[in-house]
Amino acid sequence: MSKTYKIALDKLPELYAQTAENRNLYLPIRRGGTLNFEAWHKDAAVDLYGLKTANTPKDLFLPQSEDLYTIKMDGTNIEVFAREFFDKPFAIFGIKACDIEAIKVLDNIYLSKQPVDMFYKARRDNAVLISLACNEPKNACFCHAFGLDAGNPGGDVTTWINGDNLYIQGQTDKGSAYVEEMSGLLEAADFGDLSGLQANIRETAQNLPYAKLPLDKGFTSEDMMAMFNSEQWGSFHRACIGCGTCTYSCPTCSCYDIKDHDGGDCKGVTRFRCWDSCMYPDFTLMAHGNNRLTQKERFRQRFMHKLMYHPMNYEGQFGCVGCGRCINKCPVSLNIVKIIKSLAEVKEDANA
Amino acid sequence: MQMPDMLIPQVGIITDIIQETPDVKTFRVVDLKGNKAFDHMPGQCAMLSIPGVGEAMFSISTSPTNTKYMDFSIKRVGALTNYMHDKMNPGDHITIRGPYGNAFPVDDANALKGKNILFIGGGIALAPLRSVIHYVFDNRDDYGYVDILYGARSVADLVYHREIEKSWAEKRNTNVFLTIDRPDDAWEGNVGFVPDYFKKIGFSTDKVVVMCGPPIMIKFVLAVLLEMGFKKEQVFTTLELRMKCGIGKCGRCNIGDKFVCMDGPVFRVDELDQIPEEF
Amino acid sequence: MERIGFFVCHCGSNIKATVDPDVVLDGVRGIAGVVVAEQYPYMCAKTGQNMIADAIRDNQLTGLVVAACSPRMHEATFRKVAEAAGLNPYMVEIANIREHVSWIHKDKEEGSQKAVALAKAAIAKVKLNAPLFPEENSVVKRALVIGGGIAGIQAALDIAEAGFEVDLVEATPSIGGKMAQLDKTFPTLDCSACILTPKMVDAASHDKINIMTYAEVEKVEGFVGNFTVTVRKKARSVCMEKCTGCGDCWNKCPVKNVPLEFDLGLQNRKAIYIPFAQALPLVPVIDREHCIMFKSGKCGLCKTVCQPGAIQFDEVDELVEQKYGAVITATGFETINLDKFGEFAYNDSKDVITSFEFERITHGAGPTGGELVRLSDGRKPKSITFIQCVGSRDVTGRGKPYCSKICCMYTAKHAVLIKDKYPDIDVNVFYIDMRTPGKAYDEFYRRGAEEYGVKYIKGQVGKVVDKGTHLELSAVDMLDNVQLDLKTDMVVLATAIQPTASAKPLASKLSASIDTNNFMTEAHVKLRPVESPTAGVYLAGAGQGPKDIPETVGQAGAAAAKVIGLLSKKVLLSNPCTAAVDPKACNGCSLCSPVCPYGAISYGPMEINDHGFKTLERVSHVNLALCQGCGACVVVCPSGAMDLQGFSNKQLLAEVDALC
Amino acid sequence: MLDENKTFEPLIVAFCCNWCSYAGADLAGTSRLSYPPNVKIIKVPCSCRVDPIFVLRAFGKGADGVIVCGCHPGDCHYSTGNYFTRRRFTLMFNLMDYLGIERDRMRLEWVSAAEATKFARVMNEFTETITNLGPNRQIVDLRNLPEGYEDLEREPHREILPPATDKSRDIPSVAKIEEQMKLRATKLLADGVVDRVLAWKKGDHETMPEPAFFDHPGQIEDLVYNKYCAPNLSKYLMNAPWLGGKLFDGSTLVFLKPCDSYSFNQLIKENLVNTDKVHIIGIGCGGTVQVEELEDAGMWEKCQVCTKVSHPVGDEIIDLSDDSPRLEKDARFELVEAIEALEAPDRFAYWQSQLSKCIRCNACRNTCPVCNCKRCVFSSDKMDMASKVNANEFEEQLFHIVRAYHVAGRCSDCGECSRVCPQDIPVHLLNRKFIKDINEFYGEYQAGENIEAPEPLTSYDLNNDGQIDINKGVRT
Repeated sequence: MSKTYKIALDKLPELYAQTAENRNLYLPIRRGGTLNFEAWHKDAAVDLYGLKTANTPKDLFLPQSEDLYTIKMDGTNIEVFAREFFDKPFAIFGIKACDIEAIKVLDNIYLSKQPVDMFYKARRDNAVLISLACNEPKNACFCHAFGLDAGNPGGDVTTWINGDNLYIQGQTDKGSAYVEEMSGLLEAADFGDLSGLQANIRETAQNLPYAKLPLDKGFTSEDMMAMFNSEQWGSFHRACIGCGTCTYSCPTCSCYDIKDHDGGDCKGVTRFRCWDSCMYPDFTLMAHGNNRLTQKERFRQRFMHKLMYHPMNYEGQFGCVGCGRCINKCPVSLNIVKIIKSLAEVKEDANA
Repeated sequence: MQMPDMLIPQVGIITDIIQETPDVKTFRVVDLKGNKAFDHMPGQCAMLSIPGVGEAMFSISTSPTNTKYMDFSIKRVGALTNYMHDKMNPGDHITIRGPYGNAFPVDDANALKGKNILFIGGGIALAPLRSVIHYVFDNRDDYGYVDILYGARSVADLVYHREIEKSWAEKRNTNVFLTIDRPDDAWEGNVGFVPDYFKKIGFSTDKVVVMCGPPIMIKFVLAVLLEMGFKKEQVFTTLELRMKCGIGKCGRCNIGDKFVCMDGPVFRVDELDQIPEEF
Repeated sequence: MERIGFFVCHCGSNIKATVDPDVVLDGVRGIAGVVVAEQYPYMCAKTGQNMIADAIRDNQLTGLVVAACSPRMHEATFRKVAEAAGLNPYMVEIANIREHVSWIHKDKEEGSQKAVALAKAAIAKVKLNAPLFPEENSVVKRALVIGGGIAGIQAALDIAEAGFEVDLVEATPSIGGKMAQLDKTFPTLDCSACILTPKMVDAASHDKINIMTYAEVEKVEGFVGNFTVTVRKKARSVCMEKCTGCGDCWNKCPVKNVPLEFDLGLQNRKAIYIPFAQALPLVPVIDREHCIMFKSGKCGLCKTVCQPGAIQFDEVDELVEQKYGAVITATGFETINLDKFGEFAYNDSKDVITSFEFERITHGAGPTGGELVRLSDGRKPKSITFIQCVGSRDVTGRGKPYCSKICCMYTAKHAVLIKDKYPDIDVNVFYIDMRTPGKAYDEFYRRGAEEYGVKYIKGQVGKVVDKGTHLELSAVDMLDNVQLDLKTDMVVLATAIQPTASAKPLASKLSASIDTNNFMTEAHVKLRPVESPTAGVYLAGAGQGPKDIPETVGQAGAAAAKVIGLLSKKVLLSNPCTAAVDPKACNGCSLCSPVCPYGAISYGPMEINDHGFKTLERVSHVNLALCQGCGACVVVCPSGAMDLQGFSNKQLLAEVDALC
Repeated sequence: MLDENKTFEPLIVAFCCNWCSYAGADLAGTSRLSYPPNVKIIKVPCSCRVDPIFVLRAFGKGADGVIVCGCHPGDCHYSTGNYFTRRRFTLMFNLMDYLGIERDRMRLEWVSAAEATKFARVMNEFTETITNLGPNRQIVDLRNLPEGYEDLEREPHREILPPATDKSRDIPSVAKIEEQMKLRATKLLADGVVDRVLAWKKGDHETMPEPAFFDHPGQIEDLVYNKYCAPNLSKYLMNAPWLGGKLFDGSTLVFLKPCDSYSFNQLIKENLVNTDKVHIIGIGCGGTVQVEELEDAGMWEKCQVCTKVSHPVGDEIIDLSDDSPRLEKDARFELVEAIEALEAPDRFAYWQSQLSKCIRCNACRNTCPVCNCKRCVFSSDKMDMASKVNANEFEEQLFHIVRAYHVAGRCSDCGECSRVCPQDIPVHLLNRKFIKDINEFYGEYQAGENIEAPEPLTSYDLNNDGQIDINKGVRT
């Protein structure tokens, strides 16, 4: 257990300024009526008390669109100019427990199997994740169901708001190096002060409506076919309008598309990758057909991937971290919790 | 298999273009220095692209033993393929990256090596099989009898027709069976669908089957195979799905827990039963 | 890759003076797909054209760009050159570097840069051109003329003379139109009937002309070369074949008090009647509103006296459907309603009449048998005053803004006729401007003023009051600028004219455009005055605008010539730059049809196979013969399903990209 | 383009119609009149062929000024083409001005084939105006925040926060209506009059009812209707291949709130719903409530200003007998007027701060009843805009402007687009700006109210349209 420090809440702007000296700093900023992770600047409206940002740290590791390489065309000759992978180092401040876990999910997808995604790797190596325990989880949160401890979010550095102080503790070497760098502003503190706060957070997290979900036994691969063929999907998907809000608001959704943008003779063609959603009708559209023809298949793919396929590929790690953003944002109130519950029933019937 | 760098392609040159059938052309690709862009195994694919038009996955129809170039037989279907058919001429550049996906287990003793092989192809799907067939011909002694059963809509739609009759049919211990769907007076051979012709010939079950074709053909042929006593473990096929990254990240070819671009496109038929019916 | 040929023209020194061709060529050579880039002093000359043709053949060019003068000048020329050399004529684009560059910019450096930009835009567009082929449609060798006045009769005669079948549709029971109501015609004072009836007889007896009177156009479908028109022949209740026109029936008919429309209500007619003596066809019509047999069923005298037994009370309307290659509208004119012009007391006094009513009064077959008498007390008037521009050139909004063109001449005619027949009657004419242009018109008017003593007063009449025995006018003489109070016996108003009421509904049936005054709009006011913008519809007579008889006959002949030109074609080539819909993307939402000026868009079910998913969809369809390629539908189509060949979304976007 | 060394040379794109203004430009050439070479002319068959997307693209690709020329109204070679251009660009220029983009950069001029002098004069004037205005960067930055967005100090736009959700409003109970809905639904299903019922059913949480189809009477007890039933049901009955082709056989009973019924009527007008396969029951509405973290967060702004109490379409009506709380008409455009009242730079700052939050998730497009194209231009290659989500590429900046334009005159102001936005961007204020202008210039028009009524952007009124000054966007 590395050392714990604290800093008065009203001195936080100095902490931000010092952090932002030699790296970019992103933290929850309320602008235009919405809370988003955005680049810090001296008169930005930082808000650490907002429970959830509308966007997620995923934006900073997997930008909404990103040029892979540019191609110059001269007549029929082609020249490819790759982009170097290095990006400016940056820190993300105020990541909650669910988003930290989401970054672990993305790490699995992009880094754990060969070939490693170089763009993603460059950003992860350059990032310092400063988590913040959420002081008051709300109804739509169910990180507890996935065994996450909202009171001790993890990441490179963990911080807690306790009274009028911010407690800070490095977890990894990168985190300790950052705490060291900031030590000028910090004063020593006793980790014990937080026990009351942590207990309180855990207590609230456990009593949320969706805190207890039948996930403990997990979904094993034998259930896959039974769940896939369950006729529940027929009724689940009927309200879905295929808009992709759930996938773009989700911290773990990582599918992307690769497209070309023709910038004309002077700029040449830039091939870029951009977010894509399995809920879009053209996600698996091929010239001669589409293996997911109706919204039912697409809807099923999203939830089966998060609750079944991802865990099968990555030792039981669920593709969902219980942040509740899709519950809050779905235009027609479709809900992953309802699907988890009914899939659990399918599992019982299959095994009974 | 050397893993390609992060999606960045190399530039290739189309040395020449052969019009195989009214809607299929074979594009011969080499790298800028004129030799083979990269090594690959039979059944693997590569991503070809024309900047500003699009990028798509195509199976490599030449064998690894051919070290001079790579062939891609491409049917005119979508925007990219139409552009390639209409606008590309020999000498034009194209970007290429790969190889992607697994390969037919040609060197695996309890799969294809040393076994009699029965190739079943339908229409354009003969292209990936051609890679394996050439590989088998170039290492003829490592394999037993070879039977090739190939069908297409019409005579004009038979891909590599001359090559099949001139070289394949003449190869040692090799029988070739060709069929077309509808009668055509310029055609003396068999007329009928591949599954029916297969039943008519009645192959012995001491063979490993390598099968590739449109989904409906696969369904019927598989039924006949099982009916005649073949076991699923003896049958290999490839899945054709939309692929974008080719390195198991972009989520497009994800069926069940498998990524077709990494765990496939070659699957043994019994493995297919573990994959949800979405391909 | 495309193989594009680029040619810069010097146009002698017109372009070369302020645009450097070499700079343009260098600016263009680098572009992908350009395989030929040359210049020549006169591209449009035979030598220049041969140079292009050779280049096309030698290099198998797939596209041609000529940087020269405006496409409105030589686009057609270069398209012909391309076609002759085997390249589809629509794979040609013109960069306008003369009118839009060399002639308006002095600085050669700036001019050359702009020329390069326009050249790049043209090249970007030609790369996305697709070969287009005009549609070939058959032509029905039959014409329809709507309106049986002199315009319709003349047009029908000319077309029939060329050997084509013509149907002439007239709403009233007889052809003849307004001219039949006239007594004399200016400037020659010919008797109107004498010059009209021979043409009516020719038309009625011409084997190629089929006359349908007492009939209206019900519905028009189809397009140029292939119109399908439904005509409603209203029931005459008299059999056309049996009736000999002997007149027993209308003499016997007991109903006497129905105002005769032909005489503007100044005289009455029977329930069964012919509008005027020389009516053609000479077959009466039963006016069912006033015929006792139809009102109460107790009469039938006409039937009893009719020897040939032509009367048939049970006749019903007949709908005739017929195919035509072309349609001529000749619906003529009518005078405007004068209710809003209270100052002239037209509705209060019987002695304040319109010029048309004056014409009927002086007509031999008119209500007074040709005797010029006051309608109130039958006395011979000692003084008659004409007031010009009643309702014409009106700025008060009560009348018509335009000049009705024919009033000055027919008032001059009336004045001369009065003075000739009754020299002792004083004739005053109040006018704003005397408009008597053309051959022998002004001389006629001056003869009236100088030899016959007609008093022309440049001034306006403010008020007319009917004093019972005479009328009192308060007016102002604008030349002497003096107030005038005049006594006169009769006031004649030269009333403004407007298209007949049938013009507006007919125009919408033909989807032909009309202007805000309901006159038919011409395709081009100067260069195509007898054609409507809607292909296959032609205009003749006052329906297109106020005009007198010589102009009407001239225009009728012109319209007939256009129709003959159209009908003599074996096949009709349509403009290929038309809209085209992508059925897979079309929503069937009907946003496009309201904006199509030509009614070229219809909707229908179609089987769509979208990547293996088959459905029956409601999809838009463009009738290529009707579509003129304006592009209105393309822009209101949100999904981009509708596109315009020759000016597609992608082509215009490519031009924008090339310019910016 | 700003060349560092030389003075600013504006790039101006002119769209000229082939029959009048292009001929006018030719005549200016033949008469040797001069105007600056910055003006580059693109020929189009008619001014009605100029798609606002071309104008926006020209700006995005670096043009500093765009001028559209056409024949004088009444002279159009295609007789009615320029009538549509007139209305279209009056509204478009107003929207661009509303977004804070300098109005003088865009212009519409009627130039006949004979008016060579006018053509030259207009081009000289326009080039001079643009030279004074300086280079145009604004439209490309609409959705990108500048690095520390310092220039946003001008923060007056802060007062126009997104539509305030008034927490104090009490919502009348609609339990009575729910009860009758259940009775009717059960009866119609049982009698076989309809084959299925489309309404809302209990979600996993009391605040999350979801649109649902009920196939047999037994399921009707799950039917629910309360203040959380905001989703608009009209689009589900559309034959939507992109939703996987939900083709319905037999007939469907659908319950429509007043705002939903306007959208549904618009879909009927656009032939996307088969009326004889649908049985409609209009239900009263007391206003719906925003939910955050499964808790009430105040009545939606669209319900606070809602004036829709009647149902333009409906076989039966189950209405709220007592008067549901409705504001008069004028409150509806309060927010639009608040934005219009700002200075242009502040308007731009406001929209830049709002639109830069957009994550292009397409929720606004997929929920909008009139955004019903089979393949949207943003996910097909029809208009070269199929780059999905490439935020820094030009096409994506256009998304909100083009969407507002495509639904102009068809949007029934149901407010769904802002309700579903995960980033709470008040996009409906763009559509409402169009509605405000249409009402002011072309007469009160409520989309979906009357199927026969011609739509503002596909009709014209010769006695009225001429009285609006296009380039000033006001009634003269």
